[in-house]
Amino acid sequence: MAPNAAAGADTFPKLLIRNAHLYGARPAMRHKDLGIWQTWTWREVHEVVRAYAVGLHNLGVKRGETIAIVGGNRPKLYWSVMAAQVLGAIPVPVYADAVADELAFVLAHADVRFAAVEDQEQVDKIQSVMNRVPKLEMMFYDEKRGLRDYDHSKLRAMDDVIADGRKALADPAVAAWLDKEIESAKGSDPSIILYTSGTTGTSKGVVLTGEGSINAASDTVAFDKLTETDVALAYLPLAWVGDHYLNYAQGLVSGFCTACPESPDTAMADLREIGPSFYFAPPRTLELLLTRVMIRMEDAGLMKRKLFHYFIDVARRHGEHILNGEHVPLSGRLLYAIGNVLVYGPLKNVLGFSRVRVAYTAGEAVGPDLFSFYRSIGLNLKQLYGQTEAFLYLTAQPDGEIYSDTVGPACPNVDIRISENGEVQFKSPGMFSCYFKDAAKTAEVMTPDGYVKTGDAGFFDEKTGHLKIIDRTKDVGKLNDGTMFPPKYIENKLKFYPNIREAVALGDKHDFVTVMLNIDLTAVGSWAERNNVVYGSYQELAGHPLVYDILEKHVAEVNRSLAADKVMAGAQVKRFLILHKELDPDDGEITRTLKVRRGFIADRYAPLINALYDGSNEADISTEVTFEDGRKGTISARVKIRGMKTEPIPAMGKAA
Amino acid sequence: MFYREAGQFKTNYAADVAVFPILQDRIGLGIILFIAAVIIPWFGSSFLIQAVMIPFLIFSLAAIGLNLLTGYTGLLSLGTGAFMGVGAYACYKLTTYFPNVNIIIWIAASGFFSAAIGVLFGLPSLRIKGFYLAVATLAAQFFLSWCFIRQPWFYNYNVSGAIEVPTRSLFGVPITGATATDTTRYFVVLGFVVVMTWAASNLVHGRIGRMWMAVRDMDLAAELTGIRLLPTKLLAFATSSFYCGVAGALLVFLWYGGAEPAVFDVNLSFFILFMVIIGGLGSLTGSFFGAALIFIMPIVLRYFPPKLGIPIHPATVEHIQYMVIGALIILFLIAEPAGLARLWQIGKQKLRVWPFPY
Amino acid sequence: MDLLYKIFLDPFVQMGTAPDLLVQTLWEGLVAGVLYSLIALGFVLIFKASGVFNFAQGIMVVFAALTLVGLHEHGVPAYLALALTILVMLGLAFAVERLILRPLVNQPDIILFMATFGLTYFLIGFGELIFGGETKIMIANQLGLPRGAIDVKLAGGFVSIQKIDIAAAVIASLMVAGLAIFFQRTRIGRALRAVADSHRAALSVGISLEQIWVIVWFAAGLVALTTGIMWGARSDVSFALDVIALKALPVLILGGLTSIPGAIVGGLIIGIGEKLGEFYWGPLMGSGIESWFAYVIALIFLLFRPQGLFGERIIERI
Amino acid sequence: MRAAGGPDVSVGDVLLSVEDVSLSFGGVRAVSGVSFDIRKGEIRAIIGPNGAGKTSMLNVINGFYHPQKGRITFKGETRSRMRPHDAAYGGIARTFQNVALFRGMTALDNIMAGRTLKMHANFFWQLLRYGPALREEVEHRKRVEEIIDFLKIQEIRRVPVGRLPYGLQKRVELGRALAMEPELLLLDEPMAGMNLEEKEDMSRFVLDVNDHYGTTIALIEHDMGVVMDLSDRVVVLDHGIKIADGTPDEVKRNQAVIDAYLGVAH
Repeated sequence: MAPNAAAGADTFPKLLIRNAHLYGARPAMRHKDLGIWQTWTWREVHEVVRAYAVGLHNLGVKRGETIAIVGGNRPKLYWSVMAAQVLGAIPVPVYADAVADELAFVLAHADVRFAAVEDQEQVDKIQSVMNRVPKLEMMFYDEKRGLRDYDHSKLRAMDDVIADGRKALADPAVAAWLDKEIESAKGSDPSIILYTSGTTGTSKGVVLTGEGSINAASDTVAFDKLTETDVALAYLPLAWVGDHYLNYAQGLVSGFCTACPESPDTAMADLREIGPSFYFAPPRTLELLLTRVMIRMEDAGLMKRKLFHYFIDVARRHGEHILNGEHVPLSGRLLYAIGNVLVYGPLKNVLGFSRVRVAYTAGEAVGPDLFSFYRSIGLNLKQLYGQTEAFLYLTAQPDGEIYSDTVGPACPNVDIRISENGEVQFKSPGMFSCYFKDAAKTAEVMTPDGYVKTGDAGFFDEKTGHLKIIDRTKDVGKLNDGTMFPPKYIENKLKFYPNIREAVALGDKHDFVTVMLNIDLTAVGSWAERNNVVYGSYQELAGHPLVYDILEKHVAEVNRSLAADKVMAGAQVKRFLILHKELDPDDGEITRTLKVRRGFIADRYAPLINALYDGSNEADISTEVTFEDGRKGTISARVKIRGMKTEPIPAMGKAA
Repeated sequence: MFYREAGQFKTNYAADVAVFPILQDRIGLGIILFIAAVIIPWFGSSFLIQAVMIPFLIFSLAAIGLNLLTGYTGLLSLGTGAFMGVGAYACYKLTTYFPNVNIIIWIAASGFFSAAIGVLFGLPSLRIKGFYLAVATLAAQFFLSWCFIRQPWFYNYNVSGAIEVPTRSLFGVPITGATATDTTRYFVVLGFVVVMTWAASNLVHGRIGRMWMAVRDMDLAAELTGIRLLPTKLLAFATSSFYCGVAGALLVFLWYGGAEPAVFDVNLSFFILFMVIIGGLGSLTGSFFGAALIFIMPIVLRYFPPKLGIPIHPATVEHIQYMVIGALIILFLIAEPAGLARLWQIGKQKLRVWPFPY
Repeated sequence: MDLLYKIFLDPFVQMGTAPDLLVQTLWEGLVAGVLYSLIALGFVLIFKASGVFNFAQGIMVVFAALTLVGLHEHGVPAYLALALTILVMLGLAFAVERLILRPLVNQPDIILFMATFGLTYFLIGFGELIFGGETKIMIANQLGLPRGAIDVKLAGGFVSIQKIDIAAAVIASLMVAGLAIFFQRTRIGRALRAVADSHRAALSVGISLEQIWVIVWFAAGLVALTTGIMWGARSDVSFALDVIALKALPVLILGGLTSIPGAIVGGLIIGIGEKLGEFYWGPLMGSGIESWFAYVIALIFLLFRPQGLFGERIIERI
Repeated sequence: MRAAGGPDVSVGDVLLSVEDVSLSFGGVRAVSGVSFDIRKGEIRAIIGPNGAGKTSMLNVINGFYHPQKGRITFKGETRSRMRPHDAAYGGIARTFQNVALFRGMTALDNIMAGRTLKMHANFFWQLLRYGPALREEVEHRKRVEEIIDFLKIQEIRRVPVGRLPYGLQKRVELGRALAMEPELLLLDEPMAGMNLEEKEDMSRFVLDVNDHYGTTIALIEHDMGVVMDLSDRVVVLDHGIKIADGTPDEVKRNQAVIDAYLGVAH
């Protein structure tokens, strides 16, 4: 199937037609709605999308212009993407939880005349910034609720658009015209514009072509042997490259079924119901899940807890070897088999992983323990590495070659090189054509010989030939004594502790390393409950001396592990503090994909950072916060700082 | 632990409203039916079939009947024994008058007589509730018991005052009377119980079940949502009595083989009620659990101490049995007022979320 | 026609022609009614104070009587046995409070009702296990209760009145009077009445709910013991007597669950009605109608006045 | 006042009229000589201090109490005595001040129970749970799911209502009433005991019901702010007597109302 997967189809609409022929009666899309999994076959999707496209055309959507897609993972929004592409228009997905400001920026920057939105909430949001998006002419909404009394001169229900299109399509001339529209589209035309979350500064619109996307997706579909019988749950933001690549592009290429959860809140339960065979989760989600597993197990009876930990330990020893098909003693295999019946099988079942054949994680470095935990219980979790500009993937780990500290070798047809300053650069089938309306920035990331700069520092591991990513090139700093300081590396080690939700390591151009920590309210809160520690708020709990004691232990352990590595030994943490508030994307402290925005944090928490280095034991801070409803307020606190003992640096040559 | 529900999803309401939506439950049910229909008749001893399984199934059926009324509709009845008696005597009279019609038909038909009587005594339920209604059903119990004892027409004017079950066959195989084998009778009883349990489960999972439960939980609100109280309650009485009536007929025709009128006295009513309470009000599964516990526990008490070499007088056993049943009831009400069914559900839930505690 | 005559005329003709038989029947009904009343009284006491419909009241009667006779059989002197039995009933009240009521507090009424079913079965098993299941004779003589009968001449016939019955009526009346005084005049009695109105009110008086439960169950136990002695003296002591417990239920329905006068009047109505029915109409139907006649009276009554003779009218609020 | 939009209610036909109704319980007057009407499509509030006879009025409208005097005309039909289930069949649904859900049932079953009067498959099909019975079950389940979606209670679908927090119970109860597809929906203090956020949610739902399903709503509410925001017209009762009737603005300015209600209550 895979080799000719995309044969002859260089745009997604052409793939849709192919799927309607090839897999006509197979499910293309499911959506948990009204209590059951509503299902559409490829044939049905094809029919709806055609009708939708004609409806859009009649409302004035033209080839080459942009149309915003705002909302969660819902079939009609995916169909909006498809319908736009059928007409040769360029969909621009926007994060559903984007605040009005971000939304206005993207809509205005992308020059959208039309927007397909999920519901009243999004309509309201867009209407509130209407004056900043003068070109916007009309919105199409999926969810009718509450919109009946709105002025409908600029609003249409998607259902109505589709119904109109369906009526028009009855005319064979229209159908023929549509066929020609699809046929005449070129693979090199822009297929979609994905706005990057923008780790630094404002977001940029990454333009991807149909042909590039399809070629890229075909390669990975073949790589993981995905077929039309696979199932994936689309629960990641529609506007993120990951969703577009993993679910949309791979789905169309392989013909697998994409399932949409009922709502973001029910994604976990829906995951369990649908039981996907292909699964992707950012390390963040995996971490959260593991934390939750451990917390729930804390509440189990003694026997069950012992059983659980015993077999998790068995899995830790043998699980990965068994998964990798390596030699394992018979006793180990037997114990693992028992564990599989008693613990791993049920655990995967309640998490919804029972049927997962291929699982990926990417986005940021994954803690080794976290990674091997999932692998040890038999989940075929692999890492991939990439970015929006590459249509997500550059490297991926093949089955059987899994190392937690590498991201795998370059994918088929991907060309990767390491520049002299250690930066990873690539050429790939899926690479973007340009940043939308931003030739300067495009030029900035392209090398003269046509490679794209990733901005990540990395190197190929000599032993395995896999790529290893250290950190963002610009983030890797140096302590004043010249020791290398990769903040992410340290942060990730800290964040593996369930009690630590977020960590920000500091040290570049300083004498030593310090960290600012966020506790995990669920994990520490549950600890507090068990130990009768009373607290009224996050802030109070974060400042509790006993909580500091716990985190001090974690930091000390991290120091020990850093000390074991000769390169990193100098970067042990000397002082730390626990932040009085959670880092929040609404406050701009982390991105929507939950990456730390260092520069911003450095400004915002300057008083704390100063205190970390001037030797004081506490510092006052007051920060502005944005509440969920958009109001702003200030919280202030006095934050305590703790010093750490560091491990002696091992003699050279002893390590490794 | 054994539940692997990941990937079991419903794409239409017909599948979602199924009585057993979980695959593992369907498998489990299949295994139980296989044991009941194949393993037990094949390998079970005569004692197991005759003295344990047949009465257990019959009492389960009666408990289901009472549960429909008391557990689902919230109408406390102490007249179960009498309604069972109506079934038994109706069947007896029918098979006397029409000996050529197959006994299976008469056993089923006897339920209708019982249902009619049930409706009659259910009439007061429109005006009276709770304890008062319980007493009204006691009236049925005493009146009907009296009929069975004092009205010779019921027992065909036999001198003994008891009824004798005649031999009747199906396809040439005797299924009632002295010549019917244990296994044959077991199959007949099993057939009745399986079909009627299935039907009851259909009922309680649909509109009628919801109407009953609505009346049970909040009768005023039920009325205001358009549920007519009297027909709903009478339907519960009729259905419940039908089940009890069939159970009564089975009891006499396929277990005892004959009956003194005293069989259907108020103690039988209490006996069935205990099964329902201990099993769990408002649960069909619970009815089986309750019947198992209340019926099988005395058997264990009677047969095990002697086997272990503990000499124990039969009368003493009976006294202890009373004490144990009494204590069990109190214990259950304190520990788990919702009965064994609730424990079963908790256990099942634990298995579903295993290894998590919740 | 003949049947109608037999039902609607003949019995009344008989009553008129043989007034001595009528009076005899009425007297027997009255005595039975007094005993029914006593059992119903036990019910009402407990129901008023704790909302528990005590199905075990009837069995407490038998249990008390059996304990008394059983102790005597084991050589305990009569009055000492009586005292010990009272202690046993006190113990029972404590046990019930500790083991049943307290763990089941705040449960729905029906659950508590069921629990008393459990208590019933337990007491039957326990009583028989200790004292044996065989029928026993009440130690009426040893307790100084009168024996024999007084014959009264009436309208050309006799009315035979057992002395023990007179004693029963007198003792029952005294008991009711005593209880009335207890409720009206004593602090505990007033607290009990407060409990019937509102549990919180009672707590504010300074008596714990637990104490009150023990008191009412003990009071009900004493009533049961009295009933047991009287009833036992008229027939035998055995658990077959539990049927009289069931007889008390229609009495309650007639009288209302919360009314002491209701229990008394209801008991008398049922007792007399039942005897009249049995004597005059019973033979028409093959006799033995005593077993259900009371229920039918109660049931018919219920249809017209669901809250009973003295019960408060229930107005449903939503 | 309610936001503009939708049909002008002042010209709607009269759906229900109450004429000169009096009701007393054993000498206690609950309502005396009250007349007012409810028009199609409007949100009609009945307000008044405690003991003003508001709930009694609702109970009269849906047939739970029978007035000693006066008459009620619903959809042009005047009736003298009506049982509550007749009201249900006629198209009147209601919720209760103290949630009157079927506590032993799940949220889903509670709402399904609201569909009872629209389901007709006979007993024998029900026994088999096949054919019309199953078809009907599926068809009505779909309608119920729409209501569940509308009220955003998907996550608690299978939870026994006894375990739900109060606010959600109120929502389920509203769902059960909606399942009856009533023409007239009576809400007895729909926001009683709720916090501000829940009140706002509930107000939204009430407006949405009126808007989306076109249901006429009569509601009793204590919170004056809510009443003024929600309703098209308000009738004010005090001690069983009507003291004012009109738009929220008119009522607000009415001296008798200020004296009887606003002055006393706050």
